[in-house]
Amino acid sequence: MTSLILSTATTYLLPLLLLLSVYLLLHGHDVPGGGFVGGVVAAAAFALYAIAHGVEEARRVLHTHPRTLIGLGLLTALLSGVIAFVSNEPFLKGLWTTVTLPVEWKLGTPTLFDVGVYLVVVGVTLMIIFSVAED
Amino acid sequence: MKVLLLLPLLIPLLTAIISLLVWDRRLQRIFGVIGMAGLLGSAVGLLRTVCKEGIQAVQVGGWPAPFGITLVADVFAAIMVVMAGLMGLAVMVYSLTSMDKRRESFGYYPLTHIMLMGVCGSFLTGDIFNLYVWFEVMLIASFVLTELGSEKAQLEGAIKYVTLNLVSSALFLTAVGVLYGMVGTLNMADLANQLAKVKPSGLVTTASMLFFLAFGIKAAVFPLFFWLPASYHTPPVSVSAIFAALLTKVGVYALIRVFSLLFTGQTAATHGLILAVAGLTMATGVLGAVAQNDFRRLLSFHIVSQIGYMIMGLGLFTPLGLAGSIFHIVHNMLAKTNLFLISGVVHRVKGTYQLSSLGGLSRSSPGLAILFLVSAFSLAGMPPLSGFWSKLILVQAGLQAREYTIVAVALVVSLLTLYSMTKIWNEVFWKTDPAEGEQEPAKTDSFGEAESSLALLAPIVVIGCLIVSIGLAAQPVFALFEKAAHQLMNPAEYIRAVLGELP
Amino acid sequence: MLIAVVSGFVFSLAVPLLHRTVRNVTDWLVVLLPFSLFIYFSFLTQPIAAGGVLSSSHAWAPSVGVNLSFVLDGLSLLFAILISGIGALVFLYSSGYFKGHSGLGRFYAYLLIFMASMLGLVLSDNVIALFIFWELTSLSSYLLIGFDHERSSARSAARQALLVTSVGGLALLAGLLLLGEAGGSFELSQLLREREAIRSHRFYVPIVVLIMVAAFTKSAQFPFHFWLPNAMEAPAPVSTYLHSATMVKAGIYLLARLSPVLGGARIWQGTIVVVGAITMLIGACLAIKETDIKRILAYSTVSILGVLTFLLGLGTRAAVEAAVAYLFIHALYKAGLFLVAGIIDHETGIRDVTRLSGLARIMPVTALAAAVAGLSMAGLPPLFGFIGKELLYTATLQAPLANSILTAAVLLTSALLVAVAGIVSLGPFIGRTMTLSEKHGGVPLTMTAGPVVLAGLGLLIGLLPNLVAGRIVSSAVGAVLAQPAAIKLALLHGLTVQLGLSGLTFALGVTAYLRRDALRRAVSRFDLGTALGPAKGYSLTLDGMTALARLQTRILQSGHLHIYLFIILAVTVGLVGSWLVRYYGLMRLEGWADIRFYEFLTALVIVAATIVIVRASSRLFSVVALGVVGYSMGIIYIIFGAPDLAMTQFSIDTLTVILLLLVLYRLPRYARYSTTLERLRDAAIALAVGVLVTGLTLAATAVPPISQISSYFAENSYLLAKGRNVVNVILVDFRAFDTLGEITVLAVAAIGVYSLMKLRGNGSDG
Amino acid sequence: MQTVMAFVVGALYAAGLYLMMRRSIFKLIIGLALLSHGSNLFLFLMGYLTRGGPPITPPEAVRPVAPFADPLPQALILTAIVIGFGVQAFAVVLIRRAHETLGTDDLDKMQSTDVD
Repeated sequence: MTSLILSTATTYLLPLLLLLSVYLLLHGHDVPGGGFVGGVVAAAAFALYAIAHGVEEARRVLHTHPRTLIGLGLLTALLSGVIAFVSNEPFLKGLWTTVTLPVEWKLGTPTLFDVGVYLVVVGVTLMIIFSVAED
Repeated sequence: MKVLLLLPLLIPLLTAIISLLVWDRRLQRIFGVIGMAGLLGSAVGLLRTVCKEGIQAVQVGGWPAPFGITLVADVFAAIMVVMAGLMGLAVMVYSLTSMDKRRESFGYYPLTHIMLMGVCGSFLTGDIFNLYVWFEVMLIASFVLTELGSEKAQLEGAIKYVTLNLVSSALFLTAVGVLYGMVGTLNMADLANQLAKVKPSGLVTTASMLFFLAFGIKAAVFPLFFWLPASYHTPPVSVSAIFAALLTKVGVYALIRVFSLLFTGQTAATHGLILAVAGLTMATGVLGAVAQNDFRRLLSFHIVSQIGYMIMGLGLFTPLGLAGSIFHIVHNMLAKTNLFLISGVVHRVKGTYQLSSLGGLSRSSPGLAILFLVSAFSLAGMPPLSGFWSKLILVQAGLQAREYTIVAVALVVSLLTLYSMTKIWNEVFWKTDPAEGEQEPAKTDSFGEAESSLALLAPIVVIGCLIVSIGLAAQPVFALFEKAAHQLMNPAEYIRAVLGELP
Repeated sequence: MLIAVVSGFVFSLAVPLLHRTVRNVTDWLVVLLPFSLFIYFSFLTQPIAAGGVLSSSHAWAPSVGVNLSFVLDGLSLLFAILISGIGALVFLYSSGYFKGHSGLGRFYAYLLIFMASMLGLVLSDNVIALFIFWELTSLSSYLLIGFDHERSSARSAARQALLVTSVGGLALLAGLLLLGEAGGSFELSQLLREREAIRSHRFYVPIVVLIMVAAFTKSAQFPFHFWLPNAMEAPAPVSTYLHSATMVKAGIYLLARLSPVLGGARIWQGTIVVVGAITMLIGACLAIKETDIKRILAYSTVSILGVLTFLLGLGTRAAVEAAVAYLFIHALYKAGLFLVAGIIDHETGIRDVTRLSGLARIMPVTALAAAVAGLSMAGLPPLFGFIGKELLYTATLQAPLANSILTAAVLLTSALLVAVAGIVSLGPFIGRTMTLSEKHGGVPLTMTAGPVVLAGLGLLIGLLPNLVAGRIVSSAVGAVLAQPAAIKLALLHGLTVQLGLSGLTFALGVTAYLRRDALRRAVSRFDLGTALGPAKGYSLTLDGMTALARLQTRILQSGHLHIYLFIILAVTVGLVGSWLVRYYGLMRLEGWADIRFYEFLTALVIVAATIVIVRASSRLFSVVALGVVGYSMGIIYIIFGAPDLAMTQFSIDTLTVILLLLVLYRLPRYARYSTTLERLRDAAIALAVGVLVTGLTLAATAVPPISQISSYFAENSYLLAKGRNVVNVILVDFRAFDTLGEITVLAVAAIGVYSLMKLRGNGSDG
Repeated sequence: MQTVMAFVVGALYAAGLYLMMRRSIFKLIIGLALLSHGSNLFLFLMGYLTRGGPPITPPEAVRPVAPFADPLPQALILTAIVIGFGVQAFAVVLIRRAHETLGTDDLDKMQSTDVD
């Protein structure tokens, strides 16, 4: 399985695909994309890496157990909803602020929510694929 | 106090998230109990608020109904959430001792919490598609809990459980689709308004049949109940107990909700059908139980039988009938869960669920025997326990509605229930232990430790006391259920709470 | 009165604990409670006899019409005195009978529950409360009959008694609820005022039938009588208390209590008289047949219960007088005899009358008490029983219907009962002295007290009948007849027909006693009861039900998943299909013109791939075809303006195919298991569902919807929710709550897969 | 086209259910997948097929340009697809484990939990 070409390719593909996935995530609010598709792409990146380098290696590159990603994702989504309580708004009320970094960037709790979705999807997909592949 | 509506969802979710992140068995146990206690506390608060201030609604995300998703709590929903919290807490405490380490290490606690979240979501949501989502949350968690441990029987049971429930989900989704196709809305209060305007109303009734089937499978009514007796006795007993307490009741709840709020245009046909199904469910379920010789299988079939009583009141569709249904749901949650928990203790002491190999427990565990008697006689509708009142009210409602057949069936089935309960009692408690004289059976179990038996018995004692107290203080309890039934019969208040004073 | 009833329940909770700690004190405490109740009720005889009625009411569940309202009138007072008085003696007796038994605390508790329930039953004015207490007596009776639960006969007898009386209980509940409907109240005192309305109500006949079933099961009337002799598995104090003196008379009480409301009609009178008379005869005959002393007594009790029943059915003044007197008399002598039987059993371990003899020398006091009670049973002067018999003959002679037949039947029964009295109260004590195997330390005083007191009372009242006539009997009769009655009882009335009949009875009875063995053989020969009797019916019913249950369960719960699916789909087609066809008619196929080639092609691909999957014989092939279906759906989504859906569909489809391939190589080859017929059947139902869904699609979208919701979303997604992609905005804002649930499902699925792959079975199933 | 697709939906339901009624567990899982495709497509049709733009607001506009497809069913289907994926992934692995543990792929041989 572990051909040289594949392993070399995936090593470079991983960051590229991850970048793509983040793009899909962040622009999902305006064009097709979003947390789910972004998450799947990111997971696919790691899955490919696992095919090339083995699951062990992929787990190492991921740094953390997929389960933790799921937990963090759910937590992010939950927090994005709970933030509204602070300003006495109902749960999951979208709150927006504009951040002017290099470019003007609108930041809101729905974006945060989508990040949560993204993390959960990555975690779930990898947890399933790793479990099945390791068997 | 709008946040009270959300807490029954957010507390289990947060607990599950923490469990996922720490993933340490011992910490999960602690958080598990704290989370359930929090759920119960918030549920009680919600019920108090609803009783004091009327139906509560909150628009999630701040989008006005019918555009966003609404959470609504009327008295019925609040009662159900309280019961879910109570049963969750009881089973959680029981699990501390009864659950094995392997399953604990593979997510038993977070799964249970997520299931509770799905259950409470189903009770509280005011949006039909959102109901589908919570159903799925509850279902997938129950799927995993069913197979968790991967015993042979568990896997076998799980396949049937999963398959048939997925059919139910597909039907549900189809039904939601039909409603959206017809009137283009998902908010249940809005749907109630819109569906009343649809001509011809026959299509509405067609859609109602889809809902009846989808929820009927979940509620395990005749002839859609097969998944339940095939699977409920396979997982560890605390899982069986929480399933028995909650899952089918969510189906019943959904039936009551849609057939009191949405589909009231053709009651002669729809509710007549429900009444007929109620009778058949009672009868086939109890006969199934009579045929069993295994403690838990017998109890599983009784779940089916008791569902019949719960939808009987809906079929009658009178305030008294619905109050009786709600009473029966609450009573049955207590009695049935307790019986499962007791069967678990028996199994722990004797190592089997087979009635023929059990015996001698009235001598060796007189306290447990009394608790069993209370729950079993309550299940059979014996006075003055909780089950008697729900039976009395349902029978009274049936007579008032002149539905004599269903009344007769209900009474005969309660006799057969008594029969099968005495079967357990005679075999398990009165009979001498067939293993006596031989090697002392697995009594060397950790059951002897005072600490662990306390965690096992405390929930059983508490539920037993509740069964008795509901029996003795039937009036205030019934008044609450009457109020709930009144709200169900007059959906205008519900609709107003959700949509505001819109035309 | 509430205290009188509730105290027993409360005390029953404390007794097991008390008994564990202060054993000797408990023995006395449990006697003290019924005894003080007895004193209390005795003091009330005066005001009640003077025409007073004591009542109290406490709300319980007024919304459903259930109240703890109690009324003490003559009838309930008679019962209350018997319950508390005999109760005190029975508790006393139990302390001796069960000396050193570890379960005594439990026994006291059950017995106290019973006593309290029985008191509640006779004092209740609210019929639902009455029902509750009625069921509680059944329950406590179950626990008491099965007290000796190590024996399987005791267990099955307990269950039999419970089931038979519960049949009655259910009938009672239904009957009382109908009665409440008809009379507009659950309070007896109220119902009494509505008697005319009730008698002309369309529920009248059902009410009467249901109430009679209840009374007949509880009071062991034919054909439900069989449970009572079997209930003799219970310890002697229980048989004494429940199965002769009190509980079995609950049915009689019910008939007496309701006869002012329901009585008088032909159906009431006729049925009760006939059933009572049959029971009376059968009971007497079967009593002769038996040799077990307790079963003999049980059958004679059945017989007397028959007597009481038919007397109440007659309903004349004389009959009611006789009934009330006889009820009292019977409670005294039969309780005494049961206690004696218990002593015999306790001391010798033998209950077979043919093996018992000469006990008088071993237990003289008991023998004396037995003899006096036996004489009362035989109806000899100067005992109370004699007065009863005179009243009985008076009643039958004056009966409004079939007086000669009834008199003859009573004569026959009474004669047989004289013989029975001889068999149980004389036989065991005379003749050759038995040698008792064990060391015999004499019968304790606690046990002899009961029989002596009861027999003594029988004698005392016989001599001075007006001790009770005015105070107790009159007011009871008055309550049953719902009009005041003043009754004088006398031992002798001079030379009357009744006296002659009594003499004849005694003569016949003595003859029967002397030829008892021949008689026993004769009765046994004609006995069809074991083969065809109701007891057989009971067991056949149970067996039949179990068989039916097994059959039904085997058919329904077959274990075949495809059959479950088939049934569910068939129901779906039936229910949904019938409505769809009825209200929507047959398909209206429109919109054929609006088709573009590539769209049609995509649709065709989906259908073709689906057919391939169905017919595929290789797993790989079907997985690939499944992928094709998914991708084609993605294309449909693109064509019809759903790029987000398409992206999701593509990614999910890829994941699914990968997953299937990953697990595929472990799965076996595609096998054909079902027969062609099964395939056709399944195909038919699957196609039917398919057609149904197509129809639903067309029906639901016959008018293109204008969703107000969707327009709102489109309108506001940018302006309010700051997002241009409406679908995404719905997912993360408008309906983010759904998405929260969705990712929760994903998380759980991942845990599930993880546990399935990593957690291997073979642990214990706990 | 709505009418054509209605038949496609019917075919998906029929094929899915037919496969689920087979005794092989592998066919069961394929059947489940088809059934879920069917119900997703059904939901899509309930929004009525609209050729034309996706429900996306173009730059410089404040709302999507009509005609655009009904966004709500799309969102619902997205949720349903994802849920369906989770459930199916679980079911696939469940079936594999069942086959491994029980040693058969014949559903009719799995009746020990129903029959006493």
